Amino acid sequence: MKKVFARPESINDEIMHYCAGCTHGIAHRLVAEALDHYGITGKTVGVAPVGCAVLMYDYFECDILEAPHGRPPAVATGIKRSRPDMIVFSYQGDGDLASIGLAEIVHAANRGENITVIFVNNTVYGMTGGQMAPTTLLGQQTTTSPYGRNLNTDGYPIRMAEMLATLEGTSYVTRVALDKPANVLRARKAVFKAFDMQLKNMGFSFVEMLSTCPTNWGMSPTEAITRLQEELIPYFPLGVFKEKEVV
Amino acid sequence: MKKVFARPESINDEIMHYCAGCTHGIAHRLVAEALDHYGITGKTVGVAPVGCAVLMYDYFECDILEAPHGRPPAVATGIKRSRPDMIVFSYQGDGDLASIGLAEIVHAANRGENITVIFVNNTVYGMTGGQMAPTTLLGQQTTTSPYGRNLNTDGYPIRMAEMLATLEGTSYVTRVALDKPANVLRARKAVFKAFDMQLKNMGFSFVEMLSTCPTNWGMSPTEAITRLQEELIPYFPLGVFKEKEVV
Amino acid sequence: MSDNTRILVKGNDALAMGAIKAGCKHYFGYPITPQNEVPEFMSRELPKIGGEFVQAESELAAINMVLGASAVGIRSMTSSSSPGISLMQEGLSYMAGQELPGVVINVVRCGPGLGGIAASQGDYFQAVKGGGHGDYHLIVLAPSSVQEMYDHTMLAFELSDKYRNPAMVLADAVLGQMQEPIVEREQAPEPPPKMWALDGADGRPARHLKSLLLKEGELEAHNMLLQEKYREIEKHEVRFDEYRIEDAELVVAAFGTAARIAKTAVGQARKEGMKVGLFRPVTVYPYPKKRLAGISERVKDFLVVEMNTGQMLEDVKLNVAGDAQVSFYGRPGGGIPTPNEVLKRIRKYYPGQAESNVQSPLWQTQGRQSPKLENKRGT
Amino acid sequence: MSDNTRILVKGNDALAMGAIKAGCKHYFGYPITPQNEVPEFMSRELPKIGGEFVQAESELAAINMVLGASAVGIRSMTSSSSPGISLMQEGLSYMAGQELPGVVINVVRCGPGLGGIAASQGDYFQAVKGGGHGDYHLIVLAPSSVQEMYDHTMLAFELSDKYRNPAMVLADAVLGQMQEPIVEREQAPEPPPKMWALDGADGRPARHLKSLLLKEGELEAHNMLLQEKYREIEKHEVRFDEYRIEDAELVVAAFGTAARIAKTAVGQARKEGMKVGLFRPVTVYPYPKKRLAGISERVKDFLVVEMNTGQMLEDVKLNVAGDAQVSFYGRPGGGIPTPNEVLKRIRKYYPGQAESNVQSPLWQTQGRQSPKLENKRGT
Amino acid sequence: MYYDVFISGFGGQGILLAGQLLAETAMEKGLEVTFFPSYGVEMRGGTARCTVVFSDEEIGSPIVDNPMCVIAMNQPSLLRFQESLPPEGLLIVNDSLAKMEDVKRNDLDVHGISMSELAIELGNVRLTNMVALGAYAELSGAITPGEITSSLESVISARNKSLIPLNEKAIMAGAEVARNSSR
Amino acid sequence: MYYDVFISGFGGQGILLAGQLLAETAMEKGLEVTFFPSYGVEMRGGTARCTVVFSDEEIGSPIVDNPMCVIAMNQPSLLRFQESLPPEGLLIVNDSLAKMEDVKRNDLDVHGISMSELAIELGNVRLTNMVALGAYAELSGAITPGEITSSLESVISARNKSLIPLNEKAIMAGAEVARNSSR
Amino acid sequence: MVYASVRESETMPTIKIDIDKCKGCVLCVEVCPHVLIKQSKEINDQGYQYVVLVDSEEKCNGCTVCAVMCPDMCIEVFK
Amino acid sequence: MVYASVRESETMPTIKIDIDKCKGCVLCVEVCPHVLIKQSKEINDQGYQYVVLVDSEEKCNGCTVCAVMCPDMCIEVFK
Ligand SMILES: Cc1ncc(C[n+]2csc(CCOP(=O)(O)OP(=O)(O)O)c2C)c(N)n1
Ligand SMILES: Cc1ncc(C[n+]2csc(CCOP(=O)(O)OP(=O)(O)O)c2C)c(N)n1
Ligand code: SF4
Ligand code: SF4
Ligand code: SF4
Ligand code: SF4
Ligand code: SF4
Ligand code: SF4
Ligand SMILES: [Mg+2]
Ligand SMILES: [Mg+2]
Repeated sequence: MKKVFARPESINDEIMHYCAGCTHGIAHRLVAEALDHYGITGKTVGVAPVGCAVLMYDYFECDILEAPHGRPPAVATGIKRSRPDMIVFSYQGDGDLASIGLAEIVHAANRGENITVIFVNNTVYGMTGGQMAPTTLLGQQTTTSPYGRNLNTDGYPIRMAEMLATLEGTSYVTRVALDKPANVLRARKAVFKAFDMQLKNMGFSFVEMLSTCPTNWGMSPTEAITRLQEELIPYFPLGVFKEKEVV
Repeated sequence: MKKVFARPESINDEIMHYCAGCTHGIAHRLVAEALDHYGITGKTVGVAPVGCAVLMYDYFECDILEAPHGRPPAVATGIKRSRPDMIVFSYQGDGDLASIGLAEIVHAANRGENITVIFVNNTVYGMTGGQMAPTTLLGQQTTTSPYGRNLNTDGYPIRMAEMLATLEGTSYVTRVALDKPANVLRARKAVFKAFDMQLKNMGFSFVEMLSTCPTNWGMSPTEAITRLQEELIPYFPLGVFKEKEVV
Repeated sequence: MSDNTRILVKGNDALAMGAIKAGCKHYFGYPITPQNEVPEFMSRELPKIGGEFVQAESELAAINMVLGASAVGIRSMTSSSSPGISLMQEGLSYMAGQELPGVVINVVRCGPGLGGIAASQGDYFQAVKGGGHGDYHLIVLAPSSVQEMYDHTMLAFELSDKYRNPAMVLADAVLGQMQEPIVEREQAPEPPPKMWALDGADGRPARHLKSLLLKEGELEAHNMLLQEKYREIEKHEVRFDEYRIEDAELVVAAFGTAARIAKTAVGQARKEGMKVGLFRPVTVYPYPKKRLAGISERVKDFLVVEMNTGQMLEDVKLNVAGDAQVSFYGRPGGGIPTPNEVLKRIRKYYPGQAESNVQSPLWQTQGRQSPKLENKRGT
Repeated sequence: MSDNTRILVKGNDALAMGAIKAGCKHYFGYPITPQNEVPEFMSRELPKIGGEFVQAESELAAINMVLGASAVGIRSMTSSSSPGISLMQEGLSYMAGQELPGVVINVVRCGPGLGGIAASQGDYFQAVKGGGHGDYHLIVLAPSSVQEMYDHTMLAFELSDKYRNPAMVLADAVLGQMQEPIVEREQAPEPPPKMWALDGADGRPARHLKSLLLKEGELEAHNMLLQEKYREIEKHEVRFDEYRIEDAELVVAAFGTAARIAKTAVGQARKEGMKVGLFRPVTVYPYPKKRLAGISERVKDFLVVEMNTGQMLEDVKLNVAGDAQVSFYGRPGGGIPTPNEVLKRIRKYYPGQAESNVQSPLWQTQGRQSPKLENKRGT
Repeated sequence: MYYDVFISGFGGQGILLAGQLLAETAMEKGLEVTFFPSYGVEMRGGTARCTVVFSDEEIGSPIVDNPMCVIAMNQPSLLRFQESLPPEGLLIVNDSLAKMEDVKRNDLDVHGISMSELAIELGNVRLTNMVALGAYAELSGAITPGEITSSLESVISARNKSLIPLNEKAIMAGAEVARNSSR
Repeated sequence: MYYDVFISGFGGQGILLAGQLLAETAMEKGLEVTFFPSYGVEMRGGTARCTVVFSDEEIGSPIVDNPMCVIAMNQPSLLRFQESLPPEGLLIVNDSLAKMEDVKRNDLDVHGISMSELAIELGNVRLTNMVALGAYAELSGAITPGEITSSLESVISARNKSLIPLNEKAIMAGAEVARNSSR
Repeated sequence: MVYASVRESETMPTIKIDIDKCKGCVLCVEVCPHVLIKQSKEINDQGYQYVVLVDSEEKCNGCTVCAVMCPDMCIEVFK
Repeated sequence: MVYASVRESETMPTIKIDIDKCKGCVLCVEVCPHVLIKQSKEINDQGYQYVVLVDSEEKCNGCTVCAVMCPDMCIEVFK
């Protein structure tokens, strides 16, 4: 009998601080599996966001750097430009990446920085207690959209993958969901691909992961999964939006 | 004999500080013509960028507010939200809008702010003496891309109109050129339309104007016009990228 | 509701209530702990009164939205906490340069960097010496109760409009999170019309508001005018609070939360027969320089207590008489001095007094050095 | 090229040359006048030596690129001018909190706001008191010649690495634009390996660099360690310069460009028989406190000269003896004090001396009040 | 008069509501009062604590290093905060979740009350906080149980108004049990 | 020794190059020197000015309020800066573009030289700055025309090296004319 | 680590659940094709009602989907 | 304002050029279908060689394209 599934080696044995059923944990595992797969843990630097994943340095076996809120892409640029031999990824929430850090992600993408970006879109500011995010769906109640997100005053949920795919500088842009095993396995492939692109010096790779925040959605983990499937996926379609051929 | 063409009323009689042949002057005139046309000079606030157009308050007959570099869309949002009865436009260069102010323009667009944005794209930082802009063309020499813009290190010239058109929040997005009378007249129409949209509460309107910077391109004004036609237009295609129907 | 109805309110909510009572209907802000109750309150309440709540994409955007609203004559505000306030420094410098009113609230948390969410007074320098570029000042109020969170926010709007200058309420996480009974105030009167506002050039020449002044000498002259304004503010708007200072031999100086803690310690010291008083600047810009100088003509010992490594300390030293002695007790990085810790420092001035059995402050239990007690000034 | 070969160099170019000599091959920056020569130089030269020039999308991005490069152990820098530096305050606070080296150059222009592009020293407070949030310090060097623009940039890299702390070169538009002969230095030795750098966890446990410290007391303890480091820096890295101070009755204190101007005035005053000296802090953080205190035991009159409304003035007042008198002459907003203006203030201490026929400073010719000459301290 | 009390337990035990109710009661009595919540390191769940101070004079510090009373609603709170009490201090322990044998000091006025059990008996474990308050009122003499119940309306949200009688009952039960309790 | 000079004109007259050449010359002579350019308000064109200070001692201020010499290359410069000269100061005026009758002070050592005309005669109006420098060398005695010409190589960019002889000629011509000039 | 429900069998596929880390989110419960995972009544040190494998009929086929969904990486699968 | 080349004719289309404001960029020159605008040898107070209308044959048709291109709004067109 063989162990066919285990905690990846690139993650330590700590109990994670995430809420029960929060899919940040799955996202962590997928990244760690990619590091394991390519054997790059020892030469990787992860850039942590400010958001629920700020503590990710407590879990990963690779080096991790804390970036100011929204700035991971700039920080990652600084790293990769000065140590092109290292593998660099940023891991960011939707507040971090799509709101305060929008200029940084678009410009890193546009410059075609040879980095990998993991974007965890849970349509809410998890860490600060459930405020509206740029990805919050229309009508969704949050603590700062108490009457539901209103397109007239709050604008539209922003689709980052689509937007970044329009930039010449991006090489791989995809959206996946962490809602069911089949999609998680697709997500895994996407993350692998994203690191593979970097290893092949193909430039900027981006994986948007539709994720849950049971706590701030006010739902049980399984209800949250259902919401992800029924509300998020229809607005944020899954798929590969851009994939440059490896030459 | 009738005067069929004159300086618009919304512009005063000052000699402008722009270099000879700089098309910023044309852009100014078009905006002023729109203010004249709709008779809105007295209830308009323009938001000036930091860039060569920073001094535009010296010329317009409407109220003008200076914004920090890149922040006109946020400033305009503040104005329009507190005085929805006023007409608000921002006037921005490519450094201002597409580089440092990228987050602000994308989010104002995404929120669908009911403002008008005039974007003067001259592929260079005019005011500071000719550094590379996000819109600088590949191979173009500037003082900070002395060997020509290199896609590997500097990334790709960014197409703002295309990017903003992908956002749900935008109502009117177009790119025009200030290279020849026919195109200037098209640009005029676009500017009129952009203000008209605002007057009809249709939301965010955006006019990108391909413009020249003879000084920093190191060319005579006519050579600059030729470059605009031969190099800029092929990369930055003219046209309407988005136009919501007036309901 | 009679004026005497007290209600139990959280500091952050009091800020927001005070703002609305001041006539602020426009709020622009970005979430950050420990002040999220402010945007949350505003998003709930402003739509009800015909106002607008905009969740800005960042603090940078937020301060610039305030700049815009202010320029067209509308009272507006933003609130944040330390890292977010750092991002507003360029905007604040612009607003000061353009002489635009506007209220900014800093519910200070501990730093530097991401730090933590506990209370701190580590942003004093940033607030009063100018965290942005150039020679300018914010008007800075330092509340020390929930009632003052409410009142100071109202006052900030008033002063900000009066002097056409951005005003800051410098609170902290304790004040933001604690609850106390407060009394609501009357709605503030409409501010007088703003003859400088960009409210449309109809029937008048176009106006502009800017800080760029390129003609030779123009910017220098503008700076001189700003300095004159600051002198006016220093003349008219100094506010401070005193407790048992009349016969004090030792004066504790502290602001905000630290002042409340110190007050308990001073009360206890008095009970024990020590002649100690408390001096609390309410405005930290303008700083109560004269009063402090006045006190120091008689009192020669000062103890500054802060939730930082010694920032207001410099303003105290700068303003007391040359022969006064100023020492310091502070805890940075989220450490909150306790009344007993302060009392222990007070006792040092009374060698006869027995040591109390209080717990040591953190840095002692951890075997670290305290931030060295500053020696007396000038020696 | 022998060491004695002098070359005529512009201050901004000297900065860039010094950086490269310090081993900096990575530059991240965003254009702003009056320091554009720095990114322009770097974009030209770095590719030649296998380095990287990245034109960041903003100053915010630039400082964070430096943060990233620094975290993996690479010497890197950014440069900007006042408004751009204001945008870096959050990043600087993070770097200080994370104890990351890195060099930031501020070629100060006049403010507040957009202001103008002329020289100023209006960002002194921001640089030395911490423009960002929390209790931290930058190491701040204040060059006053083109040679020092070069040398201080090299020194900034050295100190920054030595103390794992961001360092700033606080220049101004005069220093950035002027040309002087300089002597090039030897290439700096490679810094010792950085045992804390995130250079890959191969063969060692994973490292992380962060400023978030949530365990109870952890952030306070970290702050105490930072403070200990600052005490170390204050002990070992103070640098200053003196001119004819031995028998001076009046000491002029000034830094950077103002110090050069003051030096001419002091030289002239000496020629006229007045016993005047010049004290020039070279490090403005750490500030030469002790030396200044020492001087003030003998000298009782100080005149602070700045291109602002009185910022370093506070540090002088804080550190001279209680009975010393400190007055001030400054011009903000791009006004540059001239040697004659300074001389005129010096003459005030010598009532016997005839008034010079110099032109009045701007604020007098414009009928404005001067920023009131500060009274002697403590009275 | 001056009273202060420190209530500590884990998230979900209604610690903050209890503190707020006490504060409200004191305020309605015409006293000065401060209520200061403090959270542990954990972002969710984890510890919950608060300090309530009330007095007929202006209150200085809302933070107290040696509170007159500690209500330890669970084991970690007991371990951690018994030390902070001054001699003769009042320690009220929820002995459903904390072990009385871990009370190490013998200079205190200690009361073990099976708050959680009592609450469950009353029909809902979430009443534990009310039981605690009743006990506090009884033991501290700072305030009466009746004063607390009469402030319930101000603190309980509209849609939970129906629960007021149950809460009243829990407060009274806590007071009752406390009356007969001791170490 | 100590000399300072203020050169002022409009953009395009080569003011900054002249200042730089003077600075280079002084440096190559082993002197201390500072060169400080200052621009007018206009972003392009407009005024161009610079101050050069050289001395055998360390130089204090690179900015001078009462320079020993003003070279006024056009009319606005003459109007604006003659006042800054101390009594006996040296005022060199490009009288091709500035009116000598606007020299209001009579306590100065004034020299009107038709620099632009001379330059045009020499073949290129852009030589005006070299003519000015030659005149300055001759009249100030601070430096010799020959010293200036020998520094030309360091300042003139590689692709313009062929122009050096012409520049030398202009410097010498300026000196020559200055020798015979006076008010 | 305390593992619950480790079967004796060495030949049949099975899973191990790290009940200390389990947060009782039941995402694994939802996806098991044979509904073999059950939430227990017990709570662990974290305060969560952890889950256990209840597979007396040895139906587990080691398909791994439970582990794939577990956010806390509590599940190891053997096959 | 000093206008150059204002024709006497009141019936034929023509243009007025504000030569004080003109910067001599010649963008108008390039677009006139009849090549009626010429750069003069004179410079104005700004230092630019301004342009003038040279239209002795009254060819100007008031098409306005010169004015449309003028960045400095120096041209008025009459028709
Ligand atoms: C400059 C700054 N602004 C705001 C914050 C507060 N803050 C921390 S995390 C966060 C947003 C978190 O949301 P998201 O990025 O979506 O991550 P999640 O927690 O949902 O995974 C905010 C606004 C901060 N730390 N710094
Ligand atoms: C925060 C800040 N950073 C940088 C600058 C310097 N700056 C002024 S204008 C400008 C760019 C101008 O380019 P663009 O926006 O394209 O306008 P243009 O002059 O080309 O019309 C820059 C970088 C500034 N004023 N403020
Ligand atoms: S708050 Fe939301 S995003 Fe954050 S850990 Fe909890 S469930 Fe996950
Ligand atoms: S620098 Fe360029 S953009 Fe600016 S005014 Fe001159 S030509 Fe126009
Ligand atoms: S491995 Fe498959 S069958 Fe076995 S318990 Fe998990 S989900 Fe069920
Ligand atoms: S998915 Fe993991 S954490 Fe959730 S219940 Fe199953 S084993 Fe426990
Ligand atoms: S109006 Fe037409 S025809 Fe007349 S000058 Fe202008 S371009 Fe030529
Ligand atoms: S286009 Fe205007 S500015 Fe240019 S040459 Fe013609 S008239 Fe003059
Ligand atoms: Mg999120
Ligand atoms: Mg541009």
